[in-house]
Amino acid sequence: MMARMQPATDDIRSMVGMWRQMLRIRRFDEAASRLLRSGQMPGVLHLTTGQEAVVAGSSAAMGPDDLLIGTHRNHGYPIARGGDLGPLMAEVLGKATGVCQGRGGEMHLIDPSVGAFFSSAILGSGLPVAVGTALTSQLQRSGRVTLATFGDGASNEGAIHESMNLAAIWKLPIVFLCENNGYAVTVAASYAVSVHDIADRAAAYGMPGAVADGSDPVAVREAVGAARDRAGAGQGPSLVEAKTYRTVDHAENLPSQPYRPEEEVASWRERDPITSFRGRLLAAGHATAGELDKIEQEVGEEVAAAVEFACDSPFPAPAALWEHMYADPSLNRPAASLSWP
Amino acid sequence: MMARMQPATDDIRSMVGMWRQMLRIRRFDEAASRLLRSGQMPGVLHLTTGQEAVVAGSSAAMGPDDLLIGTHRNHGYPIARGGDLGPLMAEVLGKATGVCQGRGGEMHLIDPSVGAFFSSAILGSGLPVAVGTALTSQLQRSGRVTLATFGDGASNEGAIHESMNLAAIWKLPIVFLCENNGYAVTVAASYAVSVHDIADRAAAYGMPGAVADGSDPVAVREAVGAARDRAGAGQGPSLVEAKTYRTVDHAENLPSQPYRPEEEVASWRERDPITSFRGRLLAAGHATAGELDKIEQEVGEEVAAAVEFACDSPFPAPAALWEHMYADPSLNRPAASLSWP
Amino acid sequence: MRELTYLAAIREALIEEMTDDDAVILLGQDIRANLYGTAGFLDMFPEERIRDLPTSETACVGAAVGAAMTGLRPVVDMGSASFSFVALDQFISEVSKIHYMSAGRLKVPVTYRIPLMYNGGVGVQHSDRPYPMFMQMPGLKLICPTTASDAKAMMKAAIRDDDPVIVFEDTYNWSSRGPVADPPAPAPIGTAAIVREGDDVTVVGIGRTVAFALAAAGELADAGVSAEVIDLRSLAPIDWDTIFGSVEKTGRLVVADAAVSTCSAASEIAATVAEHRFEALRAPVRRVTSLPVHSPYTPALEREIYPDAGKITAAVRSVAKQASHGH
Amino acid sequence: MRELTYLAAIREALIEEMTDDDAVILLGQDIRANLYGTAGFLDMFPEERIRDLPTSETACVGAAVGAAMTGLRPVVDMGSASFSFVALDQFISEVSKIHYMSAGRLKVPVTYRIPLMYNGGVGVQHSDRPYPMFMQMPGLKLICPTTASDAKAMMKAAIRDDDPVIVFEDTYNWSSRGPVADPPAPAPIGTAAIVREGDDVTVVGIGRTVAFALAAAGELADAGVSAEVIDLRSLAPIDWDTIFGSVEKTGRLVVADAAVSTCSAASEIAATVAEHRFEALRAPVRRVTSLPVHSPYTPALEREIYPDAGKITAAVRSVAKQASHGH
Ligand SMILES: Cc1ncc(C[n+]2csc(CCOP(=O)(O)OP(=O)(O)O)c2C)c(N)n1
Ligand SMILES: Cc1ncc(C[n+]2csc(CCOP(=O)(O)OP(=O)(O)O)c2C)c(N)n1
Ligand SMILES: [Mg+2]
Ligand SMILES: [Mg+2]
Repeated sequence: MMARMQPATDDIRSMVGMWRQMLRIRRFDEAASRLLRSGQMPGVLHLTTGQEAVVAGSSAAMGPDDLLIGTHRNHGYPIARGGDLGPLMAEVLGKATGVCQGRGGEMHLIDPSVGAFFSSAILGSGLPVAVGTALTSQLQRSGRVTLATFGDGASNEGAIHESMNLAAIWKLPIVFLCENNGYAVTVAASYAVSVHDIADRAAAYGMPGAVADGSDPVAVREAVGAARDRAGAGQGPSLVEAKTYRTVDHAENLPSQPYRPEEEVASWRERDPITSFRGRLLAAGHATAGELDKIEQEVGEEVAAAVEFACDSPFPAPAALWEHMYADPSLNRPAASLSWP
Repeated sequence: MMARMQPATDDIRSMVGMWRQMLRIRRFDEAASRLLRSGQMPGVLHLTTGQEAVVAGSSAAMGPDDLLIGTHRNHGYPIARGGDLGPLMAEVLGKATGVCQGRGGEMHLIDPSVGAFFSSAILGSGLPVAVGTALTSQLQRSGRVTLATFGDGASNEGAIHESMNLAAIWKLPIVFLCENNGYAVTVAASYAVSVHDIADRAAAYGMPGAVADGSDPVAVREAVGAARDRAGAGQGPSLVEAKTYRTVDHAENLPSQPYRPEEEVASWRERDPITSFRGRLLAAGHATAGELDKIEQEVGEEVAAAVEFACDSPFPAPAALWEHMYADPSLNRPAASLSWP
Repeated sequence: MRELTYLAAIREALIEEMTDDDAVILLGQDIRANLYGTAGFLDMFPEERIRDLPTSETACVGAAVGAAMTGLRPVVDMGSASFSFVALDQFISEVSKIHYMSAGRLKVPVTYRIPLMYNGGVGVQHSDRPYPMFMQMPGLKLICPTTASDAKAMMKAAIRDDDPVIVFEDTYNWSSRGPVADPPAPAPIGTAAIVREGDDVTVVGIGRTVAFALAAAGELADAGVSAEVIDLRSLAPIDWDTIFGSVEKTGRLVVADAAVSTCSAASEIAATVAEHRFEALRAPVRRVTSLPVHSPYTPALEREIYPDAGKITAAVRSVAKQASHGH
Repeated sequence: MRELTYLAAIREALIEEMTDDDAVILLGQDIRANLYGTAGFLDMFPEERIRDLPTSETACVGAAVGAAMTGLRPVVDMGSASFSFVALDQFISEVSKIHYMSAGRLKVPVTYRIPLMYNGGVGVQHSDRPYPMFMQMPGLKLICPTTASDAKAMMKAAIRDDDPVIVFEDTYNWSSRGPVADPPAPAPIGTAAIVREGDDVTVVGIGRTVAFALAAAGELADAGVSAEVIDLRSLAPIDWDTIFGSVEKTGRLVVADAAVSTCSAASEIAATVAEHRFEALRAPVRRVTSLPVHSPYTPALEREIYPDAGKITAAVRSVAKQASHGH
């Protein structure tokens, strides 16, 4: 297993630490994309590109024992929480050393060891599960808070409504975070969502709702942090909506037609959150250019090592197919009496 | 088939007309309940008792060509729209002359000929269908508005959220009417619903929400009427919440344990909507006691005739089992080659 | 031995498991006032472990999964099979898949009670018997105990199981009584029970059709046909060894299943026997299932559509009277 | 004759039906920008008839029902089979039941396109083949055309049908080309097609397994085994006469089905033949289905779980080599 390449000073909650996490996500996704284009992985890739500030800011806001439950676009969370890139990249490639031994794949990058607990790729379908992890926290009085993320598209799924109501009536320790990137594949939120601010839907459940600038990790950290504190104090759930944008396509390797104005994409690309946050760190004296360049280099090396680890790892052996269907391993294979002569 | 017993002067939209409809519902339900207790019908009975003002008021607010889509508790709508009681009672008894030839039963009392178009007994499940009937109205520019009803319990189903959002983004001609009777079987809305007024959830879809006194048919008619006019004018959906109470159990013939304070039930029974609206009609001079007594008698006779019609009607013949599975009748029976020797 | 109703046996199982393990919690619509086994639990256990659910089945089915993944052992009462439909995605996409897709990093020790209510005049939308739908989801364990003793033993086993288990309760059996030892006779998930031995025809029953099969077997015995009756009891995994062993002896198979025939448990058993024990079969397999229609409300029609003792008897006769072919 | 891809054939069917009948509307997530058959429709038809859907499958499946009940003929693109799960209640409780429960007063002429995407590395939650689940719902018509010609003919028939029809599209076939006459050769819903005649073994395929069965048949022919291949094409109703006729000739049956075996279409066909044409069978029926696991993401494992030509060949050999028994 690879060595962690982060010096202890880069606490993920710090300003520079958040920037490092954003960069780790970006570089990881770029590398994954290269692997896809060179035919080294199956399927499609749902990149976080453009949305890193939401991920880094919210991950920084959550406590060390908190639980994060995500969506099909989940590369960022295990990374921003400080997870090892090697097993994450190996999962993208479907390798035996992947975080889910290649079973889950790129829509299910998780790392429970850093709190990136679970993700579901059926829209809205992960939120009920997140309500349940919060229920355990409440019953066990563990102080753990769940962060449940979902997109603007998913905000229209019935599961979201039910989950918010259930969390509200039970005052569960959970923060709902809507990553509103303006689109569900090609369908604009301005068309598909009947309110301007999804955060306003919080009122339908008697919970606070807040809008945060999703290009600013600090703003996200503050908003999610306030909601987390409220939840941790037993005051129940909140909804935070981070306005963001994916500056890449919905997924790499899916056919696509134009569906959004080029200028819109260009204007968001210009305001790239990683570049602009870098500027802010320098301007405010949080770091020198040299320090940030060094982080760039470290991250580059870390990602390169992760790619190497992933590429060098073996695929699961054919017999592994039968593993993990049941917690009781004796059931994984069908009864012997069902084999053909 | 029975003759309609309503004189034309008793327009269902008039004050006296609404009272007549409330009475028809009450007496119909009482008769059905007697039939159940005497073992003449299967299953259970979801009575409208206590909620008649919501049904009569909203039915009066809708236009003659409008479409009503209801729930498991749907006895009232086909009645309040002026439907024939005979085929409705026959349906309750599972007779061949019932509105759905005994297929649907007491949770599916409909009468499309008076606009009581359809009802679904799976909570929330009828609302998507109602959105679709409104879509047809919009595309056909027919001017027909759909009224979709649901309970406080159903308000927590995901289907409701999705339906409201869809209706809102398409500006469909539909009125959502929540009959909040305070309970879903034994579970109190004050526990299960995370907002005080379900009408407040309208804001989550950018549509108007209004609360109406569900014991007052006039208040309901006004609120639903305003929403209907808005929908008919192409301005999209609204949500009306009528606060009401069922003064009987969730369903007749279901085992039950106490779940609500006796005083609560008693206080609502005292304020019975039929009795109090009668008082109001008399006080305001809409009718004389003699006229209302006459209506009581007419309704009594109408219900008695409906019971007689229903009891005298035959059950469907065994071969009817195979009817109506498909619009194409040749498919109703399995292929001949599938019969045993 | 003392006798209990099926429901009282389940109640005992729940009380014992809740007493033994604080991680066991009970969730259900109307569960606090529930007459079907959980009334009065509030006096025995802390409120927070007995939770009434709002009518939000998707959120509730999923919440139980999340709770199970993090250390609780929830038991969820779904009320009636037809109410589980609005939450099917949670069963398919989450309950059945999480263990596999996380390569075993996440475990889901959750139990769902799904009562099967039918032939009770509750109509088209409330009378489904959808266990074959759940049989199509790999990763689940599915049981349908028939006796009070099995109900207790299997409910306890379900709660202790580290995999998700769904308990289908044929409500016809709820009020039936039977002996329940303490502890109850073991009935491991994955095993069927031979409830009557016989030589001529194997009859496999599920839920209430077991009683019908036993009634049929009694009648057939008078006519000189010896039927062996198997209570399937576990729908996933299925106890193929018991079924195959019986068919090897009798050479004939009838499966009674209250689901609609197409892609039913009966179809699965018939197909599997025809595939793996073809040589043993001396007559066509027969499925006694519901007719391929929805459940009509009217009792005049509804009672006709389900399997009953008469239909099972006729099916057994139709194969028993066939000359033995041998292969 | 001109050749079209399967997708182009569906596109033609949609254009023709939309042109013929203003009541036909198209609904789907991303349908306006959809590359899978509907791109450019906005230039041909009024905007209000081509509607992008929000990701609210329950509302959208149901809205199509309501629209169909009141005079429209909606065609809904579900995107992928796995996305239909969140809306299953609408299919079970509304789509399949409304006609029956209203005693035919309400008709539901709606068409759903459900693409089957699997073996494409999209993982556990996105790769299901759930048509057997829909086969359990009485009241639906279900088709799975395999050729471009059938895709056009059956899509048109589906849209014109007064009952609800679900079109399962095995996306493996989307880019396959074939001759499409104008009008296309008839392929009525409820009929199967014998796509290769043979004498020794009947092989029934569904979706892409038809191509695998044909490949297997070619290979088997070289080895002296003559396989008859049937494209099932209609999952409900099933064309039993064609299947029974073939089995009466060959005496042997192999069914290939990409669903997981338990309660699959393959199980239904195997069971029905073993029940109704037992005397014709001279060897065990064989199901070639997916292994009983979820679809893993990694291609190293995923490709192993589905039926393929090699597995079909092996199954045919295993029954063809059995000595003829006769009954
Ligand atoms: C229930 C369901 N419907 C459809 C899809 C297909 N799908 C995958 S991602 C996606 C877009 C989701 O949009 P959003 O929630 O805004 O998340 P984003 O992709 O923008 O991060 C869609 C429609 C799905 N996975 N699940
Ligand atoms: C999806 C679903 N869950 C549960 C039920 C069982 N059920 C029938 S009526 C009812 C209570 C509904 O409460 P509400 O919506 O307030 O309507 P009310 O009965 O008060 O008129 C319940 C839980 C159902 N029919 N459908
Ligand atoms: Mg989005
Ligand atoms: Mg209520």
